[in-house]
Amino acid sequence: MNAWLPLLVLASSLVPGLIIFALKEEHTRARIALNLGGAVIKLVLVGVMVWGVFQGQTYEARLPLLPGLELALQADALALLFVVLSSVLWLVTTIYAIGYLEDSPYRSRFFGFFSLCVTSTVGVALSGNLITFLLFYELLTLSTYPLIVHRATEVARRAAKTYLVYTLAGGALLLVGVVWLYTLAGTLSFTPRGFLSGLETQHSTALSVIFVLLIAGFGVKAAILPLHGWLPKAMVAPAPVSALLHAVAVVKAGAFGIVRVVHDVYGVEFADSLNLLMPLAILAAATILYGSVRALYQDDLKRRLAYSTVSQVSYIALGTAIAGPVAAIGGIVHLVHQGLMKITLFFCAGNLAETLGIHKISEMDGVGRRMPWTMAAFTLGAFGMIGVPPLAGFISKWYLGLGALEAGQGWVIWVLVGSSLLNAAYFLPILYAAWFKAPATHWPHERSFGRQETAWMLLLPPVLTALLSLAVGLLANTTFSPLQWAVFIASLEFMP
Amino acid sequence: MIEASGTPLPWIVWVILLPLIGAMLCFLWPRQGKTLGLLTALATLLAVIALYFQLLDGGVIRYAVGGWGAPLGIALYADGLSMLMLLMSALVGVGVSLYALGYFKHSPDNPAGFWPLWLLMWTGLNGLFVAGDIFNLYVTLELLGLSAVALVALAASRDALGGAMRYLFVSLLGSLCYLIGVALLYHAYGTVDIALLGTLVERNPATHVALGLMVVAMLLKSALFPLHFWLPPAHASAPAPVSALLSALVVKASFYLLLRLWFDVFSTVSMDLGMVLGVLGAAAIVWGSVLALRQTRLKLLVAYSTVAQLGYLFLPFALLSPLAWQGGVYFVLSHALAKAAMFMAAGNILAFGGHDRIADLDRVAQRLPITMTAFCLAGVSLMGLPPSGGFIAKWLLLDAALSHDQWGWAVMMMIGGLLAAAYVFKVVGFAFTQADAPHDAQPVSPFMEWSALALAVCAILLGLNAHYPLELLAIGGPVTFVSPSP
Amino acid sequence: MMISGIWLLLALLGPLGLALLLMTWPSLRAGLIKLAPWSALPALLMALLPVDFSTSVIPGLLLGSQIGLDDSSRYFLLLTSLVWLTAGLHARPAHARAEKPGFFILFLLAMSGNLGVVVAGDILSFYLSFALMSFAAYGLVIHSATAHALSAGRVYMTFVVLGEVMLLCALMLAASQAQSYDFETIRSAVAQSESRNLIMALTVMSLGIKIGLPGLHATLPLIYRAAPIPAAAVLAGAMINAGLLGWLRLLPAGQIALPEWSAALMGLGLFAAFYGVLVGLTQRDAKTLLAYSSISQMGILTFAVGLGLGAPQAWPTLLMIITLYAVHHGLAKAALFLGLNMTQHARDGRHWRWLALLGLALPALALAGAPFTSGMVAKALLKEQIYLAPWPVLLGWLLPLSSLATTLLVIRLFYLVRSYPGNGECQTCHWQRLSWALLVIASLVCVWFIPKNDETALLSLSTIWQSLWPVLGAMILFFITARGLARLNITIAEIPAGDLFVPVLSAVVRLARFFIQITKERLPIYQEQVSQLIARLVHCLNGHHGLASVEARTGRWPIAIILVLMLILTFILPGLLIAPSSGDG
Amino acid sequence: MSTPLLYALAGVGLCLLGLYGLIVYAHLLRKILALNIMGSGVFLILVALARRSGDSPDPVPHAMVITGIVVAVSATALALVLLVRFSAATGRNQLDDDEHSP
Repeated sequence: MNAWLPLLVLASSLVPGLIIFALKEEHTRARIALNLGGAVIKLVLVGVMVWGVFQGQTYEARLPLLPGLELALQADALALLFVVLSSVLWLVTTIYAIGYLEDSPYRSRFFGFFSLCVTSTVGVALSGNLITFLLFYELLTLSTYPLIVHRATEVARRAAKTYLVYTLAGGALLLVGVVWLYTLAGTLSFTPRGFLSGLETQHSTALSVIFVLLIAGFGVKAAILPLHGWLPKAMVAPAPVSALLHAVAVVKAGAFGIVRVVHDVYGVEFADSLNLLMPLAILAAATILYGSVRALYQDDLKRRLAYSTVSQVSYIALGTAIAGPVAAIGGIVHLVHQGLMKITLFFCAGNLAETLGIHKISEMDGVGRRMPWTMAAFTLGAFGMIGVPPLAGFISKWYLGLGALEAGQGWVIWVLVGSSLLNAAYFLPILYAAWFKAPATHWPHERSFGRQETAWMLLLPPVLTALLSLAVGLLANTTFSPLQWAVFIASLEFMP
Repeated sequence: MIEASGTPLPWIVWVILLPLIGAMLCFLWPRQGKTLGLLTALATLLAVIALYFQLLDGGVIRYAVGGWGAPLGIALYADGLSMLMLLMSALVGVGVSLYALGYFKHSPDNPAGFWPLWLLMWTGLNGLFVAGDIFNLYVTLELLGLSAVALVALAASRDALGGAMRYLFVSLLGSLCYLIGVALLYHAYGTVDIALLGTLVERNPATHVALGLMVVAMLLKSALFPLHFWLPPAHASAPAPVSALLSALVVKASFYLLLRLWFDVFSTVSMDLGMVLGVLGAAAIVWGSVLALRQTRLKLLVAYSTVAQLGYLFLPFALLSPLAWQGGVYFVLSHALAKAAMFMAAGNILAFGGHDRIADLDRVAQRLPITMTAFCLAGVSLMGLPPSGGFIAKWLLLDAALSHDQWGWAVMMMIGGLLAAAYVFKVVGFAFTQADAPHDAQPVSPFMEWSALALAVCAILLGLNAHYPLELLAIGGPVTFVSPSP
Repeated sequence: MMISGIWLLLALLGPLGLALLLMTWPSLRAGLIKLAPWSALPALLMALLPVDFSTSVIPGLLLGSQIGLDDSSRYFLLLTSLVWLTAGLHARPAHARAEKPGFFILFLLAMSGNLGVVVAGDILSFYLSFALMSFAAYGLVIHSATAHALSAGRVYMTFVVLGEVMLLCALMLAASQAQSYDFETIRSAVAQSESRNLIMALTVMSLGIKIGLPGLHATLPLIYRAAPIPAAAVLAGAMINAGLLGWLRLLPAGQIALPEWSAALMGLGLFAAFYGVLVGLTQRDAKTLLAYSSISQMGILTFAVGLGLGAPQAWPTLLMIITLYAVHHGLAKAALFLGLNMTQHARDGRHWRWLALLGLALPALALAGAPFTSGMVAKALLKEQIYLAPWPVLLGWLLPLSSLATTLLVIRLFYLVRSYPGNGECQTCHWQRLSWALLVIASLVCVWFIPKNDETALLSLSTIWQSLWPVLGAMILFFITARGLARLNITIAEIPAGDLFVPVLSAVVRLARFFIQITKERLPIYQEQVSQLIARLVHCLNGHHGLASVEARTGRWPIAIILVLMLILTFILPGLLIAPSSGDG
Repeated sequence: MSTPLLYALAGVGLCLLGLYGLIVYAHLLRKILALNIMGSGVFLILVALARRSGDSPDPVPHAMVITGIVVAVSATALALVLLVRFSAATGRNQLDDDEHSP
């Protein structure tokens, strides 16, 4: 049973996805049932798994791939964090996507790939070694491509092309890195505190180069500075995809990979002894600031959010790179926190686009009165991003700051300050326009939903995720909060 | 053929005999070509599977047909490598046969010629894979080449006939070179048995001349850069099932032959020259990929992709490690399945829209989803992304390259993979969008769609459990898989 | 968590919950919005009830929160809840409209934030409440939505964000030293910390924005002027003290003597005390004037804090005095602001107007420190401690002088209020009047109820004289000057609200433009250049004719066959050269 | 110079001649003929080299040559059919060297 559970978790989205592919467009009910059923089953299975791990069970599934190399799925603490995030957000996003794509064509294809995307994400999370990680990582690249190109316009095609150029190039680097690592170490299994420190010192140059390759490979998806170009362009995708891409699947897979490499492949201590973490921290810091600065000038709402993602995701890398337990907690917990907040923001952006035809910030004047719930959720998300307590973003930032100080890297504080200021500078004007400016006489493209501000399937998800992002911050100290999981994960890595 | 004396014929003979008989029958009763052809394909598949189990049980199989050994008789020999090739041919063969059922229903190409020629070609292929002496190899090679040329000519278009003509010349030229090599070897060592030759061959000019002639002949037939010029026109202009067969199997046959020669015959002299093949292979990867990227027509793109992918097969010659060999052979398998699927998908698209101009593909992804899925899955394998046979192959090759710090090869492979992604997704991207000039859709037979998908899925599945093929490959240790003797 | 903690938490959650209900339940709005002001009542009761609200821990909240009341914060709670209650009642007639609940939603949010600041027992809940209060108050500032208000709002928001960020830094630095979040540990950790100066500088500056520390005071006049009167009352009466409270919680006063910091704060405080008055005197707008008065009064509090930083042994006493002073000032200031409201609302009937003006006069006198008012008590107590400062004599003169200055300012206020426009009668103003009256009385006498070391000394003649002469002096001075100025026909130009900040603002704007130019225009260009470079490279690789023609040429027969021959030679030659030549070749 | 060697050299000569023809003649029929000449050369070499040792010629290469001739005949037949079809389809009898270029 313990070997089957991870597989079942994967199957709970894979199988519905494959069936959905076969469905005809008009089988809406069946599709919805499959989607929601899969999502709920996955959530339940993940719940069982979390409970089991809490009770001290281990879940592991192995499949031989090559002599000496197997595909491995295992549910360790870090994996569970990401799995829980993915499966919760999948359920929410599915509801949203059903509402969002109500009348649009090619829904079967969309939801099919959507499920594949989630499967790959969960696979990434549950991977027990680098090669499995690589497998799902590439699968993720491929399964998101049709989602980006979904609108089938020339712009979409180009954006998807850009996405592929970046991610596949990253994947290639990753592959080289992984193979090379395998030739040196002979194993690829994730191990707390890494499996490389026993290697002879003569390999240290090679290990440094491999680190660069791996980080570059993951950095593409995590949109670290010179590799972020695909992300804003990928905004042509439908809103649920942007939400999923930016909050859960793609960028997080990259960031998660960085955490895995630093923690479970190299080990923080060993990576630090090779002087690899400082450059990573600087790069992440640069990304944080750069992304925020670029976000300032985007009038397109989704693009602004995209640049904001560029900035925010690097918090995770930053936390990981600061070689200290507290900062690691901050980085890891931001994996969840940023996910919740950013998905909220994208849902809201989608609602605005779908209900009122608003795509630009300059069209958002007074929208708070027309769509109060949406904008309330947006406000929570935005404040969270700025790092205002008690929202999720604050907790991450707090741990990052404390961790940086603890590790003797005070400069990080100023990066956080700069980022917070810039975040405020690009989010607050939106909030101001939405709540305090007089509404426009008519919206670009309004659809009426009767007494509701918009369809309930569009409204429920952002409100839910906004509340979640409030709750994880407000109740950060309770037993099952992401923060406590992150503390537990970091303790595995750092406790003697 | 030779009568069995008392005992029933072993499977190793049946795998050659069955397609031959089928070819004759199809030739005699062209009306029943489809039924007969399909039955033969299935029977051959079964025979191959039976042979597979025999091999698993008893290890390497040697058989002298009719009790006559080499040189005058026909010595048959099957080990893991042969078996893999046979299985690959059978799998692709059945797939293509199913595909052909649908294809020739609507195609203007001559269906009557297809079945006998294709089964004849299969005979040649299987014969080549189990041939135990170099002269029989020549015969099967010629059988293969001539039937392949005839198959290309089935399309009867101007391009196809030109391509076939060129292909024929190349094929004959190669065969003649090979034959001179056979003559030299026989003169020098007095035998054509591969195993015997392997023990006898020594460094002398005759050996070297024979090596040069035979190897280059095989390079010519395997279309290694810069001798690939004949491949794109022939493969691109042939009917879709034929293109699939040519790209998937025929070029692999000459590669297989090269492998046999290189390791089993010339192993004492050949190792130092591997670098040349490796460099040409790397050049082929880049050249073929770049040209594929530049193509505006789908089938030409796929054909150039074959040129590029064949380059990978030659990297192990330079990498010289068992791992690399496993990778190379794995590449043969995965490319065969993937490329067959891709050509079949391209054929579907061509049949569907009446053209294969990439930029004018009109929402094919939406309207031919199964075909497009097949194309993409095959593409995944070509790009070497996990999970696919191509990935395993690339992994093994990379492992081999990196564990000996041979950087250049790793870089070439990565570039090749990226370029492959570029040309595959060039097609996929346009398949999603609407073309400026929307075209009518012709119906595409489900046989065509599903057989393409089935092969593509096989290419993917090949990446999920690489144990079995690699274990099979180890049976008989066909290629010595050793580092070069100093 | 103790039961008292739960009550305290509920008192905080009351306004918050009400705000949420207002937001989410449109059908209940009409009724709920009337209730809004009363949500401050539980907190007021907590402050008044003789119940022990010592620290209780709420483990699950944030990173483990603590709430509780100590001696000084109980008074702050009293002040805060009273001011919010009264201001809420005053805001109700104008703003309690079900169709536009925005004002009261933000009002309630800011209220719960402010109450939270008072009862917070650890830095995180403090920071949380502080942020909630500051951000929500933005809506109060710009409520009138005039151009002035909006620009004031922008300035306010900028400062709020800057302040939040600096405060966060200070808290992080402090917490990383303390390894704990409760104030006591934090204070001693800051005292021991290597980066003490940085932490203190950040704390002083970030909270100084709220307090109106000279240099950072620009927001006060702008926002008081922009905000509706009830909002201005809570800003000036309650929220301003949040900054002070933060100082008291975070600065390591009472732990070690910090002479430099002490001197700096005292200097700044005194400067503010007079500077505020001087600028305030030129104002034509009563609310702006009151803002400058706040700057001046907070200057005195800054001075007191500075005093305490220099003298750890006297800190407990000083803390009590500061609390007294803050409570006195808060109540008086709120009463003054709401008094403006009352004079506006006073019926045409003259006696109502006079009554309102009289009501206004009482807190004004208290502010000036007139005898028997709470102002007198606060100032006298402060003066008693002046001996702790470096130049006690000089300072002993300066303090009464500041009272004199304040008196000048409140007289000037009356001068302005005289001509303040009335805006009609108020039908439902009973609660307003009642609460205002309560506030006025409280502002006069509250301090008397706060236990002090020795009460008798306060009633000595000298103390009364000390408090009387500045008031009298100021009155005389004012009338002389005013008459003189009038006779000489001199009008003093109004210093624009925000005074020094105005040129600074334009400089900042210019700087920002520069930043924008760099980041908005140049950055994409660089990026574009890079991608163009890449595109060009790709283009070169993908050259037009080169590839195709080479490919075509390899397909020509002569070349193809020559290639074949060359390859054959490549394979043969090395072998022939290396291999020993033998006879039968 | 022994007779076999002479034959072998003649065979090589024929091969080169054929190769030359294959290069220089564009007409497809000539190319086919050139290949045939090459084939004859190869068979000649085979037969010549058959005389390995002793006086009696080795029968094996002869058998090979016979097989080879069969192959060559069928190849030529195929080539001719193709040629006929090709010139019927295009009206030309030589390959356009650029026809396949992209």
